[in-house]
Amino acid sequence: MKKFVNNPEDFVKEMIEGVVLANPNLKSIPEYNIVYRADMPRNDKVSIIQGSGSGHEPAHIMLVGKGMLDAACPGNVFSAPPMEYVLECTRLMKSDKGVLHLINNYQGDRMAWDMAKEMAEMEGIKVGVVVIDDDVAVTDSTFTVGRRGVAGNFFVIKAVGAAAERGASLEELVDLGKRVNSVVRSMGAALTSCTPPAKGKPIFEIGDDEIEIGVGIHGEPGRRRDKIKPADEIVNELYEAVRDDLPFKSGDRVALMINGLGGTPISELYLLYRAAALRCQADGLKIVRNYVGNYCTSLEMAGFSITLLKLDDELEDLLAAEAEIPIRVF
Amino acid sequence: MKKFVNNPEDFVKEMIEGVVLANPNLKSIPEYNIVYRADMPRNDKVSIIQGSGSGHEPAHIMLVGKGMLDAACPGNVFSAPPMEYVLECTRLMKSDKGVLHLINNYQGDRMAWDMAKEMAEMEGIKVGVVVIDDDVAVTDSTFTVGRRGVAGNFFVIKAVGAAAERGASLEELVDLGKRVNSVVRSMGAALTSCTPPAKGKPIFEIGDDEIEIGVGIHGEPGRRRDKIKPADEIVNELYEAVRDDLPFKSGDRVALMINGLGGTPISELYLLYRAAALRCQADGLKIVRNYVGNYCTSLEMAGFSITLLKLDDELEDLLAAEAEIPIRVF
Amino acid sequence: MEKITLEDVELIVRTMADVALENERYFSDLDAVMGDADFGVSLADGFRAVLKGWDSHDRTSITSFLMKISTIILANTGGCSGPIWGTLFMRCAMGAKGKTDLTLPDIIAMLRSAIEGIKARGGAEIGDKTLLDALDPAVRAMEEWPAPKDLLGAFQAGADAATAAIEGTRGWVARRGRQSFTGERSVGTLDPGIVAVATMMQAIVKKLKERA
Amino acid sequence: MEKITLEDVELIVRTMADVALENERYFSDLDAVMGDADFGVSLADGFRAVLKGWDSHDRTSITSFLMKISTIILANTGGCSGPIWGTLFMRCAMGAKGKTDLTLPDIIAMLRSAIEGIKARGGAEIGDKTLLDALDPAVRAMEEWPAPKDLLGAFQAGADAATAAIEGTRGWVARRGRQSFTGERSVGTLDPGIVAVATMMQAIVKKLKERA
Ligand SMILES: Nc1ncnc2c1ncn2[C@@H]1O[C@H](COP(=O)(O)OP(=O)(O)O)[C@@H](O)[C@H]1O
Ligand SMILES: Nc1ncnc2c1ncn2[C@@H]1O[C@H](COP(=O)(O)OP(=O)(O)O)[C@@H](O)[C@H]1O
Ligand SMILES: [Mg+2]
Ligand SMILES: [Mg+2]
Ligand SMILES: [Mg+2]
Ligand SMILES: [Mg+2]
Repeated sequence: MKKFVNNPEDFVKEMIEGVVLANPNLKSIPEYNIVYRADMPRNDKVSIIQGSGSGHEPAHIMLVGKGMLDAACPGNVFSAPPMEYVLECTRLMKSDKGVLHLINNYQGDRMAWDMAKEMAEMEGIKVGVVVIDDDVAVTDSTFTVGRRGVAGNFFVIKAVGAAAERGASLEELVDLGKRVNSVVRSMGAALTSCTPPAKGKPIFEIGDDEIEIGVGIHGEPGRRRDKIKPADEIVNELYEAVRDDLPFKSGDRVALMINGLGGTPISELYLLYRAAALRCQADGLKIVRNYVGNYCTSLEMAGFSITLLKLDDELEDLLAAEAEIPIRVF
Repeated sequence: MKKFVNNPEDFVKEMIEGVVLANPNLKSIPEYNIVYRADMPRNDKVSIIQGSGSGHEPAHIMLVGKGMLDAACPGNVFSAPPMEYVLECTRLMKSDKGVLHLINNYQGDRMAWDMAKEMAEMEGIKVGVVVIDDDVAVTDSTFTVGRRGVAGNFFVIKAVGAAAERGASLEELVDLGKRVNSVVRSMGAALTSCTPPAKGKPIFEIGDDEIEIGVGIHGEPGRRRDKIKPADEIVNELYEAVRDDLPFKSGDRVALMINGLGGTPISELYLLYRAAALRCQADGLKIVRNYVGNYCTSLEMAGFSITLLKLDDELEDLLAAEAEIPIRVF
Repeated sequence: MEKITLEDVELIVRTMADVALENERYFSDLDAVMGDADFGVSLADGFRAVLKGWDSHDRTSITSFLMKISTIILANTGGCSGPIWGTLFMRCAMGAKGKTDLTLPDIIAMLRSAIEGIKARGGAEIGDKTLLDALDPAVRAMEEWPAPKDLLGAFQAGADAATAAIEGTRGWVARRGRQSFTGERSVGTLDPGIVAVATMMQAIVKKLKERA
Repeated sequence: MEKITLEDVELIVRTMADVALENERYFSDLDAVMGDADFGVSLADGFRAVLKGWDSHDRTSITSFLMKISTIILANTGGCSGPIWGTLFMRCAMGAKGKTDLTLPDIIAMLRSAIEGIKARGGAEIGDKTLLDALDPAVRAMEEWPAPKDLLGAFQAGADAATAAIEGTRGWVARRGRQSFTGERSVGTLDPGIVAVATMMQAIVKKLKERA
């Protein structure tokens, strides 16, 4: 297995230890995979928490910090956390102003967070919920749990994180989070699979000349398998699917994100950014902010996703606010 | 080839276009692969430039910005830039206070930059030189060009970049750069090869259960090929080689960097950080600053390097100074 | 065999745990085909925790024992499986309330309640290609079993119905859980939850027969 | 053939360019073994630029023509190859100063000066397993050639010496360029620069013989 691991079972635990060793402003409760801000909770600020499967780093444990999440409680690699992790995390971050649950829309996450919310509320904790489902690859249908939450999650966290620092109420944050989710759309593609440490083998097979269009961040198959084609053509396909879903229209102010899925070098991400930005320009979308890097990954998968977020003055202001998290350059 | 590219020959050009599209404060001269700060040169500040092979992004074009490089002029993937690129870049960044050449110690780079310096000086441009050679994997010897420059480069740029903003002279910057280089040491290891776009095939073969210890950032073989072993043991080997080379001693204040080589997910980098940080603690090295991420890569290679930098008050202050470059999170 | 006692319930849970642990890799491999390869690990994590304090679990009643199992599963099982299997044990625990032993009708009622609980928890319907499509036909077979006092016969009929569901649902489209994202591409693959339920039921019958 | 003229020099450069372009992938593959797989591309980039403005290059003298080639190589060739081949052409240009045709002693002097220039530029010595270890024996063979007026014979002897160096240096340790980082591991591999020099020299002799 081409991975830097010790005992695969300790993968999440040791990663969390690394994060806390490198960031003295964060603490952890290893038993529940919880990483949290040492200065939280505070009764004058809504606490914001999240936790889905691990393997999507920096989401979610490396997004804990001032102006972003107050705590995260991931599960095993690609597994929603057990209900109890969520409940403990909610208890730990209990605040008079309430606790906001940011949930990525997967069946397992939904159930764990629903149950934890019920229990927390029985204990008198005020809980608000925002569900994130920005992935346009999967057709929304009443038969399924609906669309997946992917890289758009970053923008929901950033916006509610900034607003919470400014003192917004739980209700306001729920509205804001839902609003961000309603104007953000993503879609990804992958050239390689990824290998969950406990599995030790790639999660799917893919030919040397193949690409998975619309791939999920857990290695779920996407819309279809295609032959590799030039980068610009891949961008065109994802970009158009994302653009047409909202739809984004000429004159819209947008944030454009090229998110790496973990194994794609930043050289390629910038090459892809070029193609996407040129498409935006041609369509009259005004790129006000841009994001090129790994935000929501699938372990070491070689792939990327495009996210577009429609902006307004309030969102622009919230995205520009200061924040401090483990992923940083200096 | 598992890469997002169009025509492989346009790889560097299109990446540069992406960087400039995403960062309006930067400009480019495509003919010479030059990326530069739109607000530079200025006669009251030394200009700092660099350019080695491409494929090591974010080094060097994504390290251009306030408090870091003023311009970069990379060559093709893994090839030192032609002498003329360096000369044009030096001319473009000409300043009364001089131009600082930060050169990574490779034969091709040394020759191109030497020739360009001779020519620039003939044109009356004041040029200073710092050569970076932090890789302890390769034994220094009078027969060879010496040690390679790898991730330690980041710290040289950061320090001289900050000092230049504060008005330091060319001579002071040369001294400072040499001083940083004299107290920084690195070594890396890789699990996979990488595929230069123009080559279309992996640059070396490596078995499913093998690791290359001491790998170079151009896919050069390292000290030896080994069987994959637990992450902590790999860290031990690299850490000890780095520590013993300076040597770093109990009581030293250090910056610790775990640098990803391009294809290693940040989850693994933090797991590796944990192991390295624990070793530092055990040895009495005080980690004052830490860096976990991709700083100097080898395309999509799965691998990492450990860098230790010995700090003093001046260096700590320079590392903490504000800087603004294309790689960023928000 | 007409009734089962707390000891039998213990044996059943222990057998489920053994199956989960023995098949950890196999169940994850099944999940890897169209899902995310974690089903085996998640289930094994839960049942490993169940086995850990095995001797010290509350055994005052069938209800308290099953409730304890439910709590442990919820605390230690990730993915969809935690809430689903936690709900399964919780509903069974509630169904056993006040009873020191369980007849076939008791057991059928408990499992029906578990099915309803799982439906409510995860929104799945019968036919969505989830473990419900093993549980439901199994319970139906037990309901239709002509000799209510022949518990083992009824269990065997149930287990066989669950086993039949493994291949019987192969051609279906998954509509819940991670596999559902693939839509039509899930046709032709096995649902790991169905395989797990069938495997456990067969093992349970075997163990109960050995004891009887 | 006793002397070569500007037209012959043009043919020589053109032949070098053809070899570089035809072997772009092969030379990079050789470099991939212990180096960084860019040698073929770098060399081809340089010579592609040489061919681009081919008809418009300054042809007032052998010196001005070769100086122009040197400048183009320096401007367009990355890696070690730019400075090294740029230096090669620059030294040859300087050696041809004032001459309208070149005798064997002229050519030998030009190449000796080129070898010195490359040594000074990159610090390599004879024996470091670089293209100098093809150039140097080639020049030596030309120096030892008994019939100075038989230029083609001398060239053939030089080309053969360079070709012999391909396998002759295989067992050496590389001490310069990217391959040197591998130390002992470079033993048993071919140096791409040596292969390129030998291939070019053989092609040059062939072309000159065809013309003669
Ligand atoms: N909503 C649901 N209701 C009932 N069973 C479900 C549901 N979703 C998934 N399952 C069952 O759980 C199994 C997958 O479990 P697991 O791998 O833990 O979940 P996840 O999809 O979160 O990775 C499926 O094979 C299916 O039988
Ligand atoms: N210092 C040197 N002097 C002479 N020739 C050299 C030197 N370094 C490398 N070479 C030659 O150049 C060839 C490699 O060129 P190239 O691949 O462009 O360089 P790099 O090592 O920078 O990738 C080697 O095969 C060798 O023959
Ligand atoms: Mg899962
Ligand atoms: Mg090179
Ligand atoms: Mg699963
Ligand atoms: Mg090379």
